[in-house]
Amino acid sequence: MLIRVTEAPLDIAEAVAAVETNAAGAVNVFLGNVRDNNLGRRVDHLVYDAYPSMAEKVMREIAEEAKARFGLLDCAVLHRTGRLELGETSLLIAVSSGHRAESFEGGHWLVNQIKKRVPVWKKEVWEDGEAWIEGPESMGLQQAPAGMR
Amino acid sequence: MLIRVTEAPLDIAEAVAAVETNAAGAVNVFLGNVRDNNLGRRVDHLVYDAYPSMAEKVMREIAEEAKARFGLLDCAVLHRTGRLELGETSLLIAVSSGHRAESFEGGHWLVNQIKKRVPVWKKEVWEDGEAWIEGPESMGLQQAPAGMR
Amino acid sequence: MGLARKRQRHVGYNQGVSVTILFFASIADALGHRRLELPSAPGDTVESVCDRLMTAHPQLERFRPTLLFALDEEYVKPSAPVPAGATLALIPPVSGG
Amino acid sequence: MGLARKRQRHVGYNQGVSVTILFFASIADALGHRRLELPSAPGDTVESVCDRLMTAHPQLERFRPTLLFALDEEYVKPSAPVPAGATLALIPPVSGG
Repeated sequence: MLIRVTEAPLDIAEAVAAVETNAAGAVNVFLGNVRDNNLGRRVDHLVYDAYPSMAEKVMREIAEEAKARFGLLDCAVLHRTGRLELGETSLLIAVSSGHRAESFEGGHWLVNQIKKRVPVWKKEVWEDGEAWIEGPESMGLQQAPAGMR
Repeated sequence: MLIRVTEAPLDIAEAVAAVETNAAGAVNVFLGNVRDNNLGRRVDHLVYDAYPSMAEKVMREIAEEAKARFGLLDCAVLHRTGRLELGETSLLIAVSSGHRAESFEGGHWLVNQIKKRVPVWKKEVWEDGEAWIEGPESMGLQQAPAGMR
Repeated sequence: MGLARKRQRHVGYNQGVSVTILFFASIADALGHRRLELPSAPGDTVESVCDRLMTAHPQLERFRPTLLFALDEEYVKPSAPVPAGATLALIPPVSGG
Repeated sequence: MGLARKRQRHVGYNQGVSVTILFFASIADALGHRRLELPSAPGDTVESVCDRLMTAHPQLERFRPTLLFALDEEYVKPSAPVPAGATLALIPPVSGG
């Protein structure tokens, strides 16, 4: 299982190679890229902050949960931090499974959970200002995580 | 739109680059790989046959339909033919969209349609024999395609 | 050999009055080749061409129940007319991906 | 400057009787730094540590309603006990991906 929070560009080939096995008939890869617009506003670039050690821990927990829930063979989850330009990839996930349905469902679930639970934050920088985004999907705006002490 | 039936190995980076634009917040990539087993039998390798010119035509129609249905920004669909060893990629699709849900849903729909409609055939070769697979999802075993003359 | 030469000459002389038929996968294996030309007849449909083909090559009958047809790279019904010069493909259940 | 030196010395002398607090994103910007140490008190909970922090840094009050807390890299409830030496992270609504 490849789990990484890093300032370096994310490498699709590395993530795919990490999850491929001869038992896998399907590999699904998701790239979350920096979009040039959000809520009607032109984005110049993004800056990601993270609590790296905890982010990797939570990413690993989510990946283990996805493997069990969807019968995935393997998962890779990588998140980039620091300044990202338009078109660059901030989130890269790859999952492998016997058949295709699990790979799509497991991959989608994984991305949703990452957006809810992983301590990473995005600052949008526009031509005329900037703001930290409080993720509307964050569980901090919704509910306490299950099984919390 | 990148559409190709080829004997050459499929290149993920090429497919991703073909669909990425600065308006795309999400890219979903699917690899259909040669699995070492099927229906309990050990697979040695696969051989794909195709009607290449028609396959590319149908792949393009499906991709256009996926773009319209799911609001995708772009699609790439590549299918490899000839002899493929375990772990090699026979089908590679990449789709881009503004947000992630469409990329997963559009990508999944696209793969399902390809398995139903594109004139490509797979022969499984085992240690002790071989057989052309009649795809259980083929519309030839189910129903006539909509809008057929 | 003599027949093959005759058919070839026939096709060459009468360009456009034949139908090209394409075979793939299991059907190509059963037939031993991937392509042949049949003389075209007025009023031909996919079904009538297929009937003549099956009469000439009865080993293809077993594929018929699950076949789809493509005329000039487009799926068509068995009742579709087949113009002279068209290319008809016999499409067994697909299994790509 | 004098205060900073004093706090540093205090931490050095009393290893384990302080709580490390981590700040990120908007909260780190509002505070001007990403980490500080508060003296630990017997019976401390996330809530009580947070109360002392907010008293010392009232500009953080506005973040409180949407905050989550992590103790030693695990999400915890505000009522969770905070042992001396622990690391408490203030987690504003996440927006990764």
